[in-house]
Amino acid sequence: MARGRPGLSPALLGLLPLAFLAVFFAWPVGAIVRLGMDAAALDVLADPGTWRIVAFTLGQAAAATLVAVVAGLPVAFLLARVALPGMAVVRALVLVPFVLPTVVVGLAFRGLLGGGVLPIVLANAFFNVAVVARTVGGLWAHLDRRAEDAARSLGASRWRTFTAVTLPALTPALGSAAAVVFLFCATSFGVVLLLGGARFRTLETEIYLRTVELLDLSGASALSLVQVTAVVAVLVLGARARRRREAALKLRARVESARRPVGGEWWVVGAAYAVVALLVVPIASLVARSVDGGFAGYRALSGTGHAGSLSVTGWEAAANSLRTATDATVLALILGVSAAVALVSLRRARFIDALDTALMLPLGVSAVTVGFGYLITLDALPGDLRTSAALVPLAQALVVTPLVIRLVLPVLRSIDERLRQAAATLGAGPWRVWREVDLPLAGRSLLAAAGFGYVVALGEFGATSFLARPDTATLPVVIGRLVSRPGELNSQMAYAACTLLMVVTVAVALVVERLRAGELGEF
Amino acid sequence: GDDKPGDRTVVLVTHDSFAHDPAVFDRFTAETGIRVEVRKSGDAGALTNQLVLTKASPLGDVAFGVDTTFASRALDEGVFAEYRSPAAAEGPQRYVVDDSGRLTAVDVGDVCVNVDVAALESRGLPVPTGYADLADPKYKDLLVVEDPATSSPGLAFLLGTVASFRDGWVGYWEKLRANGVLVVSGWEEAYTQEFSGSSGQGPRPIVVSYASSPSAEIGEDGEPRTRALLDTCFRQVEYAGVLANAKNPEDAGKVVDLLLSPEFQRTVPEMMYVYPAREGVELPEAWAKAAPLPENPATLPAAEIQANRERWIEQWRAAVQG
Amino acid sequence: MLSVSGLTVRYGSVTAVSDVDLSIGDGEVLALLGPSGCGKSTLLRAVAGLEPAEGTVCWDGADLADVPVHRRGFGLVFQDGQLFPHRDVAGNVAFGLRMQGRKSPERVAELLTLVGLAGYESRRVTSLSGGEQQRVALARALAPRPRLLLLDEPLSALDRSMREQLAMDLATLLRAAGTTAMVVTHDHDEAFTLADRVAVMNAGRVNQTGDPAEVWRRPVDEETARFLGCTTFLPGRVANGVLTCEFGAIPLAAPDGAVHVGLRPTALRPAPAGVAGKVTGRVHRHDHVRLVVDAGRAVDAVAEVTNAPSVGDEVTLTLDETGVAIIGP
Amino acid sequence: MLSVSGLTVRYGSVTAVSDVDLSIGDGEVLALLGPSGCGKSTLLRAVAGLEPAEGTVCWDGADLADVPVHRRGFGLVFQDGQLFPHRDVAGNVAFGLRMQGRKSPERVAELLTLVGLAGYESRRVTSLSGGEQQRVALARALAPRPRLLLLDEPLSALDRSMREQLAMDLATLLRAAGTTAMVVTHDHDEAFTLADRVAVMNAGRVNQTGDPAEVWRRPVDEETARFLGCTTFLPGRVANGVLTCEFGAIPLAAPDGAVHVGLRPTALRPAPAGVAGKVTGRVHRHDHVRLVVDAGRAVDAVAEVTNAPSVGDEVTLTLDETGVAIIGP
Ligand SMILES: Nc1ncnc2c1ncn2[C@@H]1O[C@H](COP(=O)(O)OP(=O)(O)OP(=O)(O)O)[C@@H](O)[C@H]1O
Ligand SMILES: Nc1ncnc2c1ncn2[C@@H]1O[C@H](COP(=O)(O)OP(=O)(O)OP(=O)(O)O)[C@@H](O)[C@H]1O
Ligand SMILES: Cc1ncc(C[n+]2csc(CCO)c2C)c(N)n1
Ligand SMILES: [Mg+2]
Ligand SMILES: [Mg+2]
Repeated sequence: MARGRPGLSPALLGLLPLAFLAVFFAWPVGAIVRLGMDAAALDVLADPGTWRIVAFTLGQAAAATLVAVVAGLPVAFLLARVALPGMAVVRALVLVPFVLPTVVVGLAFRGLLGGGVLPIVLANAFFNVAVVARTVGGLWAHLDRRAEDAARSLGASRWRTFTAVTLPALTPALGSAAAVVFLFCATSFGVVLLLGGARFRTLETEIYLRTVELLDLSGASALSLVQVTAVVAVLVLGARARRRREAALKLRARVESARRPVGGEWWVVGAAYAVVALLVVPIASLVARSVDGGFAGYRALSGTGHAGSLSVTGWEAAANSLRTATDATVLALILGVSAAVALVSLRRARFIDALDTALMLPLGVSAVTVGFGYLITLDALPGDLRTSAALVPLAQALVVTPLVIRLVLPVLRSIDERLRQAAATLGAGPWRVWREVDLPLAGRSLLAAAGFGYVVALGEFGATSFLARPDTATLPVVIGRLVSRPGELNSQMAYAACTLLMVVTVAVALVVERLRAGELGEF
Repeated sequence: GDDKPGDRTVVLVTHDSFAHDPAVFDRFTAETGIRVEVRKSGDAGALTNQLVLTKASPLGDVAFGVDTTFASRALDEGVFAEYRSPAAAEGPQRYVVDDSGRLTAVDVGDVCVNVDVAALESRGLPVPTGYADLADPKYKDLLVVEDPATSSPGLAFLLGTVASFRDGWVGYWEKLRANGVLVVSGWEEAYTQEFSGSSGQGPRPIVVSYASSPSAEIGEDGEPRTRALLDTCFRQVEYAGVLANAKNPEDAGKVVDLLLSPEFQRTVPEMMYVYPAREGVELPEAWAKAAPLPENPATLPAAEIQANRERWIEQWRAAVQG
Repeated sequence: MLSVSGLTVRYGSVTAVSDVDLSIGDGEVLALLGPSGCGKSTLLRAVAGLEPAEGTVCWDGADLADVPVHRRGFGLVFQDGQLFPHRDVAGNVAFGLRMQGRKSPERVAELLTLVGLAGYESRRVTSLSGGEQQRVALARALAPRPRLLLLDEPLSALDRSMREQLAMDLATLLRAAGTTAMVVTHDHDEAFTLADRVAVMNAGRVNQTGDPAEVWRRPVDEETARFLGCTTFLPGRVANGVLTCEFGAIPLAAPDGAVHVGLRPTALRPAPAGVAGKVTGRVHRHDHVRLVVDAGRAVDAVAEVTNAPSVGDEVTLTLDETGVAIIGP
Repeated sequence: MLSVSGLTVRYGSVTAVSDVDLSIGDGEVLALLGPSGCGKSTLLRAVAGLEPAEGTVCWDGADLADVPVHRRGFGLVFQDGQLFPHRDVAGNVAFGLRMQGRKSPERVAELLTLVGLAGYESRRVTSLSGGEQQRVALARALAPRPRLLLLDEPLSALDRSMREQLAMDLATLLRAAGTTAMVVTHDHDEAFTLADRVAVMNAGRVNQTGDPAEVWRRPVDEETARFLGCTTFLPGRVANGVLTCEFGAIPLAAPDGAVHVGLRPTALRPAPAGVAGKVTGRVHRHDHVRLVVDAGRAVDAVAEVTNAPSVGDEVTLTLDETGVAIIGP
């Protein structure tokens, strides 16, 4: 019988992600920042230009977050509440932007809209509509419609009901999603560089350029500190606001809450389809480019590019991608679920906001900083991880874990504590309660997180391109390399590889969709 | 790091653009018993920085890819150990940075203005010949360059103008600006998005790229569609050297020799679009047509670049974007 | 005035409400009674417009098919409260007022006082006891003065004295405001206190509607009678205003002829003379003793606490007219 | 045997349960009564180990402070069910059995039959009516045969006949299995049917425990008496087994002396002779009529349905011993 020993509380699981975070994040980043901290670093802080960059970074991230939220909500509604044919495809499709290498998306937006602030904001939002749709949709699907019925019978129109009842209930998920999106956008690199040129600079591009082009470590360290501080401040504010809204909800099975839209809901469905259509525009332009000169690009996938631009073939890169993403996802699920369990069992603790924020930080620090940090620290671990192939999934897991946490936590936190207590009075120990109550209720969002995490790992570029060995290059790395070489074949192959990446993404999403129905029932 | 003790493996640390013919390395292994493991990451700048950061506990034994722009930095930081290859005298010596014997030139590449010949023709314009033409109102709004702050070819082009115009370079850029030069942040946008001669078929027929780029843009007729302007080139030399604190310095030196060997040097143009540093290495046929070696490329001493880079970029910003 | 006709609600193969006709006059209070699972809540939801249904729901003759829930002006108290967990007590009660663009802390306070929760304004609803939550739900529905109130067991979580008190207050309030109301209740006394008429449902259908006393005395069929407490059924005969049956005779205003009689436990009481039997079961209730007596067949009876017979005692039972019902349409 | 002593539960500044001492013998059923919000649910939760509390909870003399909830073997039926929404009816009922490593579809079927839901095994719990949900919650708690059952208003959502039926079945079942139980109820009859003893709570404290009939007849204080239905209070005097007060005299076994008397409405009935008064209020209940009579002061009284006086009528009231309580410790 699986009875928990009294001493071993689920809260202890939190030590696992914390240890991981300490070794693979805090230590490397701390070391690199400390290395660069000297008198010159203060000059950077005193420079008003730095603060303009801070303002622009936060401003564009906030704007992109807003756009992603506004565009993502109707899609979340569509995914959560609407029973129409073809939902699985939409669910998979909105994930596609997430895997696309930022270079390629940047180029596509440049082609469609040119450069400037608006394209930066739109491109950043483009990547992240899925974060909002998935995170919010995951909770929305389980909300009991009768709370809304109650509001309607008190005279609230559909819209008022949404703003007064549904939205507050969704706030934890919305806050989670917004925090993640904000972090992605605040640390957005490729897109800003491509669409902003040298005119619109963010902390992330500045840190990158100082580190890589100017070899100015002290300036980069100072900016990294500023970045961490700004990110922490925004996260803590967000966590506060979110927690005020957290309340136990009556959760229901998704099949019961999804139905054919009625009345004004069709407008929302229309808006959602419009958003999906807009998402498809850049995607379609990429696919179109891949077949621009016939299928030469696809044929080239079995080779290594024009005159051996690559060390691996396209197909080998695809295999590498699938392999590392699998490792990263498994690791991230273990870490993310452990963290979520700990955060839920510690919900009354004082330091919970700090812990919550700490677990998000890897998304808020630039990949270069982490990558360089690895170089100067990880040789102290046995086996010199710096040159090991295992470092890539570890680094990807660093990015995927916070996402898993953010997707699963809102659902876990909305489970009525008394439901767990009911299980306990029926003889279930703390771990068993987990397996019997939390896991099934959050199962759907857990699977969504697994699929989502997998896609993120597939698409991860920053850390991967820094750490991958030539023979373990993944598809995004290969694409990045191909577009930075002249030659028509390279270009065609790059776009063919992009299309391959999208196909893999959709396939993974559809498989997860299937799994979900089979494994965990239809809750 | 899975090599057993006594295993003769040399780790070659290099940048993303490194490419080689495995057959050459295999033959080397067969002859010497030394296995070469390649570890690539980032561009030349990132590579140099990695080497600097890890100099106490290096990622490998030998490094390749530190270029003219970053060489002084690497040397100042003591990244490399002394190793004088016997093959250095066969040509690489021409590009020596200093006399400490720590860096050996492996290849040279030129950053040059590229033009889309057909596009210029269709506008009734002759192919420009040098820097001066680019500022000519005839060629208004036709040039796209990379930002030197964010891109290595962009920086190289800037250095080329500094080397050519010396104190007058800022004035030259002001003219370029008046002539509608477009600045983008990276090579990818400039070449694949804005330049009309690449597969992206953008609007501008003149771009800053590499001397070797035309060899990748061969048309249906077997002729290159683009041409590099050989009087607008800036030469970048790529160096190799044995890392200080290497685990296996003896064998590392042998790998530097390998990189300078005629067998390896012969593959350099095809694999990396650059010219061998060794003299007397025969070039592929297409190169004569598509990528002839510039005769008088601009150069600047590494130390001068190191000393002035940031100031020049600031001045450039003020002149071009201010 | 509410009139419902041919209302049917199906959940897949289950027909929860089946062809219900019902009308409630202005200011009238109708109590809806029926066994667990018979469709009461579903009927209320359908009238509120929350459940897709066949048939028509009209208000003052106008079909409400196209009137969305929030325009109907019908208040609904859910069986399980459905308070908004994100708002405090005042926020919940004020919700309907806010939807009308009104802000009236006085009305909130007034209603909280009515339900015995004065001063609870800023309490979190999740920290309330079960009964307190139910009272907040009631206050929330009353606040915007809906033209029709649909109450689903609004007092079930309250203790008897508070329930009686609130039922009385509610009746006064509804009558004073002329509010039309439909109340689901499983407490028969509550139905009497609150309602002008009762409707008895069973298995999705409304079997009978009418004046409470009338329904009690004359349930339409055995099923309804059983639901209303009759446990013994037997034939009887009315002649000249007197009902005669196997257990005796009582005065009863009904046309002469054979009738089907239903007896509640209170219809039979031990008395010095009557039908003889033997006590086989005995349960103490708070103000009486419930007996099972074998008098040819097993029948229920009640006795006063002070002189109740014990199991095994021989007793004689007489008929008490309070507990007698005549069954039939 | 459960014994609770000095149990106190605080929520911030609110003391929900305050210094409660209580014990329940093996196989005994204790009914917990008290007004809404008095702390009944909190007490149950604290006994189950779900609420951090001061004081001790012991089982068979062993302190349970260090025994986690799931090891106590105490079943709890929550006031609002708290069914697992992701499991069907059978999955909910079988939960406790599974936790013991047992799998017994027969026991599940048996319990569902007991609560009148045979054949509901594969229904989604969210598609059940309120009463059906409550019955599933009851079945779920009973299935693993807990050594102590804590029931929080387990029958409140059921109609009267089902409630009576289930209360009876539950009583039989608990006695047969020798299960110790503590039942929160607001239905006084239910308390009588189910319980061997009752405890009356008020404002966090247990004011009185004892045999149900005894508690009804002799509430410790006016507050308790009021909660148990007394509406009129007056002085009286016992002499030679007879209680005499302003409304008359009844036999009463108590020591001689002055007493404080509480009258429930049933204590006063119209009769040919007695104390004169005038009817000022009249409410029809399902089997009697409730009167308010001005007899010097306003008192409650009941009359039979068939010959109840109307408002304005002059009546004479006599004392009926069923409704009389003697107040005092
Ligand atoms: N989490 C909480 N925080 C603050 N106060 C609480 C909390 N839970 C309960 N209370 C208060 O404690 C008191 C006792 O609550 P409890 O639920 O035990 O009452 P109860 O006797 O079960 O009432 P009811 O019959 O209405 O269910 C109530 O006044 C309630 O408002
Ligand atoms: N969503 C649903 N899907 C399927 N069946 C349902 C659904 N909702 C209710 N039912 C069924 O319809 C019937 C009527 O339910 P309803 O809730 O109206 O009963 P009720 O009369 O209110 O009962 P109670 O007094 O127990 O609350 C029940 O048998 C119930 O199981
Ligand atoms: C603005 C923005 N840019 C890129 C991505 C794509 N992306 C997917 S996962 C991940 C983090 C690790 O690289 C990133 C950046 C995004 N979502 N938002
Ligand atoms: Mg109901
Ligand atoms: Mg309670």
